[in-house]
Amino acid sequence: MNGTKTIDPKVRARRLGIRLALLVVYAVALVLCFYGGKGHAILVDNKDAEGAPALEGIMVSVDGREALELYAGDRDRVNVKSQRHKVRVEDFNGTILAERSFTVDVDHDMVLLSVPKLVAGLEPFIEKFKPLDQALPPEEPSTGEAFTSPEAGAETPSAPPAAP
Amino acid sequence: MSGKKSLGRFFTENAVVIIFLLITIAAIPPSGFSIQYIVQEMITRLGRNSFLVLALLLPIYAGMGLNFGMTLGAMSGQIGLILAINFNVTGVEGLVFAALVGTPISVLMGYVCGAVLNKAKGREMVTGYILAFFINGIYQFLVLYMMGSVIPIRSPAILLSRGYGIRNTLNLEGVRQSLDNALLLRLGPFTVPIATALVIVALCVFVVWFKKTKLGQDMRAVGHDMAVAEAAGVPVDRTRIIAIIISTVLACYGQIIFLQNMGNMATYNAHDQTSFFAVAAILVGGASVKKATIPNVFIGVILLHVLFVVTPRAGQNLFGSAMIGEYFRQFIGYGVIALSLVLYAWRARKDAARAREGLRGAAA
Amino acid sequence: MKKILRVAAILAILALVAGGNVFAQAKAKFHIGVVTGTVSQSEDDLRGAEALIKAYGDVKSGGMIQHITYPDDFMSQQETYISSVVSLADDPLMKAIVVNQAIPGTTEAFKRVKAKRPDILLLAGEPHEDPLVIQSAADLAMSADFVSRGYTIIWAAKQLGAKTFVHISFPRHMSYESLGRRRAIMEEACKDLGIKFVFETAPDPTSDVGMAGAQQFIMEKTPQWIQKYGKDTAFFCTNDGHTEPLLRQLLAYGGIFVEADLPSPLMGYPGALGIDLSKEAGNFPAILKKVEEAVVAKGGAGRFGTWAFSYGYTVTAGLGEFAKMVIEGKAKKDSLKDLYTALGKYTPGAKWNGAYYTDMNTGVRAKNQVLVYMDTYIMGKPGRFLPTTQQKVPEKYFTIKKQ
Amino acid sequence: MRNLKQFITDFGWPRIIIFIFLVALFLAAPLVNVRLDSSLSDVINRFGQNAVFVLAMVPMIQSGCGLNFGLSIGIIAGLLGATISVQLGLTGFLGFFGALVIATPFAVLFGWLYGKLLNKVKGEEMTIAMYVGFAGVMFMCIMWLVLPYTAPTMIWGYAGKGLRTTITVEGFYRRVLNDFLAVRIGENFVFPTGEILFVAAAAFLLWVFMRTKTGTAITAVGSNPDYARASGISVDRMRTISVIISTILGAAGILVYQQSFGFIQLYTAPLSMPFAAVAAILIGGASVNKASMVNVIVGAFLFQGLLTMTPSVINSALQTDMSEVVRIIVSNGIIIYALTRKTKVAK
Repeated sequence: MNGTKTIDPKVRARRLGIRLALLVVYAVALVLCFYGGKGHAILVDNKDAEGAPALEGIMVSVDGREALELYAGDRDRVNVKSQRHKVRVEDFNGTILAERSFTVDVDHDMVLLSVPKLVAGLEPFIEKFKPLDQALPPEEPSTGEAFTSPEAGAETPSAPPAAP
Repeated sequence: MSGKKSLGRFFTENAVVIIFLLITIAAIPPSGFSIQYIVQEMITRLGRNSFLVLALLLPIYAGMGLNFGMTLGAMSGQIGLILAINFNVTGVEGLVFAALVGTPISVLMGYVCGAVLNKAKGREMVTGYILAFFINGIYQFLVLYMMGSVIPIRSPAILLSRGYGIRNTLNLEGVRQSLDNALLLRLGPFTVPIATALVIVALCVFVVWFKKTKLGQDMRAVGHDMAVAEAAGVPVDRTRIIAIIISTVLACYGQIIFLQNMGNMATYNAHDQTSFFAVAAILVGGASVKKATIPNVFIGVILLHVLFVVTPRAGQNLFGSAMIGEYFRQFIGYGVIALSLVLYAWRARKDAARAREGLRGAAA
Repeated sequence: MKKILRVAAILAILALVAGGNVFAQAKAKFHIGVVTGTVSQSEDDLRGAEALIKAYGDVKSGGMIQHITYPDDFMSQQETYISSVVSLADDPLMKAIVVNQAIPGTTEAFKRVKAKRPDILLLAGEPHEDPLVIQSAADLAMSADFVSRGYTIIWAAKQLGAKTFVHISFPRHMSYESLGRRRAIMEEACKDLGIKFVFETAPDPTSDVGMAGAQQFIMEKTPQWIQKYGKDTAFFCTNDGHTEPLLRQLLAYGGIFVEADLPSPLMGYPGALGIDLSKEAGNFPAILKKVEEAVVAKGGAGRFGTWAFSYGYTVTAGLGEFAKMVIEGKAKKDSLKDLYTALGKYTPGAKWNGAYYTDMNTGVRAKNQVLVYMDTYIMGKPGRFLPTTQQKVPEKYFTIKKQ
Repeated sequence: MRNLKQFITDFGWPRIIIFIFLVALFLAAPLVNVRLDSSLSDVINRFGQNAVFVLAMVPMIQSGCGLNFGLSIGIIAGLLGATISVQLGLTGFLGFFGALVIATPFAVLFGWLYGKLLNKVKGEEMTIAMYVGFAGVMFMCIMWLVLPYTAPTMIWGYAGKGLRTTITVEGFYRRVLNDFLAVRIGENFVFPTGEILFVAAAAFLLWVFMRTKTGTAITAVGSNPDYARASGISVDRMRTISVIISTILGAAGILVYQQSFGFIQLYTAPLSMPFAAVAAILIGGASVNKASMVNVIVGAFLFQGLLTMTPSVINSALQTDMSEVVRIIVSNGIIIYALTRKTKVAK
């Protein structure tokens, strides 16, 4: 680009400013998308937890979606997007046992939500899901679900369940 | 005489479109598909492919021919998608994330491509074509050997079990059709992905606007005559590189839109046919190496894809062999590119000859 | 100019036939879509479809079968493949779709068909996608038993006197769960049976060297491998295209070949030996006999094996038959017995063995993926069956993971 | 001195680097248990197999038609010759040369049409040639299925019609050139004398031809069409002749390839073949509008050497399959390099 006229320093400063601003916008957009779009699998667990026995029959609804029907010892999976969510637990009569909002750590792809703990008011009712057998490096595409109960996740992760 | 001539001109200028229209119309009945199916398939494919084809426009304005280097952008988009899947970023955010990741890569790729093409003036198309092969090698090196070993990959679902390299086919479950389904319009028996359509319309508006800017004007000047443009103070090489960069970035977005609709990505092959289909489409739509308009894009996508949908079945029903239908489809695909390139080059030469004769006549 | 003429000629043909084509009213009550590769990719699969057309007629002429093929470079043309499978669902009479081989993209295609027409029965033969993925979409998937055969092939090689086992493949195939796992099992079985296991890489025919380059590589390397590992070496390759040059070189230079990845008397042998089978068409015992004669004439007696019936042929035809039985209510789609009945129709007298697929991580037995295999037939004077289906595969092999 | 420098920078570096790389591969081979003698034998054999293809690039480059990306057209002619020869049951040398004789008229016809076409599209030859080649291959895919061949070794055994994907030429003309006067040294090294002789003869004939009146006219057309026209040479005619010769060489090339390889490969096999030949001649130091016999020989040897040695040595050394990727990058990189070198734009 030789031969072009020398650029006015004002214009140059403005250009620099615009470029920097664009860079910031880019970074912000990237971060927003990352946090907003980050998917998490919540394993809704109704098993005996320390200090809280499993509940007999409950309906658990995350973010107001179709409720999951869980009996004692059941575990099911919900796929959600972003970090703040609401969970509501009812019994089969429709009595609300607990309603809480919670945050998932952005780094945790899969978390375990213990309903008994939640209902009993124990903290933390949510924790990072640790596969039982860490020795074996996970390799199948669905390893994540490999350790959930069979009815929960022998299938590949499906899109967030809308109305079935 | 002039009327006859202009009719002939109309035919030669639109020969490709006319031939294609005839073949397509002839092939629809024997394929046995319902019109409803074909129309729905058209809507889907317009949403899926238009963006990619639109990416070809700017380099044509800048006189660089058909940008076979758009494959580079497609690869950038795929890298973006791989990372989105890796971090499990889902939904439309996942697509935007992939696009954001893909943008700097495709800008860089576009710059490289533009710089290379500037050194190969007059041979842009072949060079772009081979360049795509070359970058494909680097892409494979990156995705098959670097990811997981040098670039950390956290999701075991996409990693080859040997510990490095990305799996051969990726399931894009998290972002699958998220743009298409963001805003669906049911129109009688058809579903129209409005969000995708809006994105495409926005791109068209951008292209129209861009042509009117100073840079767009420069591009046209460069496309018209490089020497004249240079003399007029237009930075030719720089303008050409910008045209390619924009095209590559658009191809990156286009590939992301394409793949979110497919829901499934062949990690090492998804980009192979990208430029081939896009180029075929725009040529079928009546564009030439030097001249292309937005309507060319849409006409081309519709015609080419109707044909691609109906020929295999039509061929099968006509010749009684499924294979012949399949080969016939590919023959048509390659044939039409060859044909329209030939028709264009032939016409350009005839025009040039006429101009030369006119000149000689004047001189004498 | 040539182009124009050519296109014009084709146009003329199209117009002629379109004009003269009488659209026969469909007579069959329902249709079955069959998707296979072309002859150049996988002949056996396609011949199975032709057998179905012969038995039940083409949809075009009022029959039952609608046969389409997928492109040869299917990895780069998933769009074409997926939409052509989905296009089958446009036919309101379509009640089942059989895909053999179920190449990558099949799951997506099946999902789309299901979304559009939940009533269509979806059967996948020899899926290339990971088991859990294809199981999420197919009503039934059927593969050659990559678990048991990982052991039985090695066992058979040992019976034939092999000291070394060479496994030829390339990264794309090794990234498949099924093929990668089988390799790991083979390696383990070799260790247990006292055979040396060697892994060799060959070019992928779908890469840019093409089938030609891949075959060329096998042609050149096989003699060197035989020299390196000795004549008592059993060879195995995962790609069909590699099979023909491999067999040819093995027949020339020595070496053992237990069976192909997708075994068939048609796999590799006719091409490698240049055998004319036009008179034997469809008659597998006769085909096998002729192949055997040729192999023996080449001095390969007792060292070359296959399945007596073509696997690819049987899967296409058998799954088609099974689909028909299910639609007509004569079979249940999750009955292994009914499936064997359908397969048996095309393999009279063959011994089969098979099981449902068990996911190693969860231990869940999938009710919609079946693994099958047949006895290995060793060609010679006289030929003999190795009782592979009666081998008890030690339990431990079922839990070996792909590495 | 400046000339030498100019020579190296302009023509030499890629060749020199590749040559060093190849030598390194050869040196490394014994260290990773790859036999040197059999590797060398493979390289020579492959050189012979592919050299004629590379040779086919020369006439068109010289006449200014650029690189023959449409070499598949010639290959198709050769395939027709080969299949007809097998159909007629010709064996041995008769089979090979029969195929050559049968293929020639096809090659002349195709080349003539193809040349006519390229004359209409001056300046865009390469892109168009590529697509014409692709379309031709796909068209022949249909033809292979429907042409009325009946020889049992060629047709699908099962269906009784349509040609197979690969047809063995065993018993017809397999290795007739390779084994002619072949010299065997030790167990693993075979020098395919006949094949190399054939290549040498073809190269010599082309060399002689390029020095005849027609040949020089072709070169003149390529280097300066306006001057050629002024001196009364028919540009179009010379270009057509060069295309015809290139097509004939393509046909002969596939026959040489087949006799050594042992199979006739039909359907989509010819699609990727032109690229290898293009890469080879460019590696040999040719440019888009200038090529010599030296370029052919050096290029074919270097490219095939690379192709043969990288997989075996690198795979053995690194225990990976990276060689495929290396090969893709190197061969396409060379083509790019050649395409971007400053040359007078051929018009």
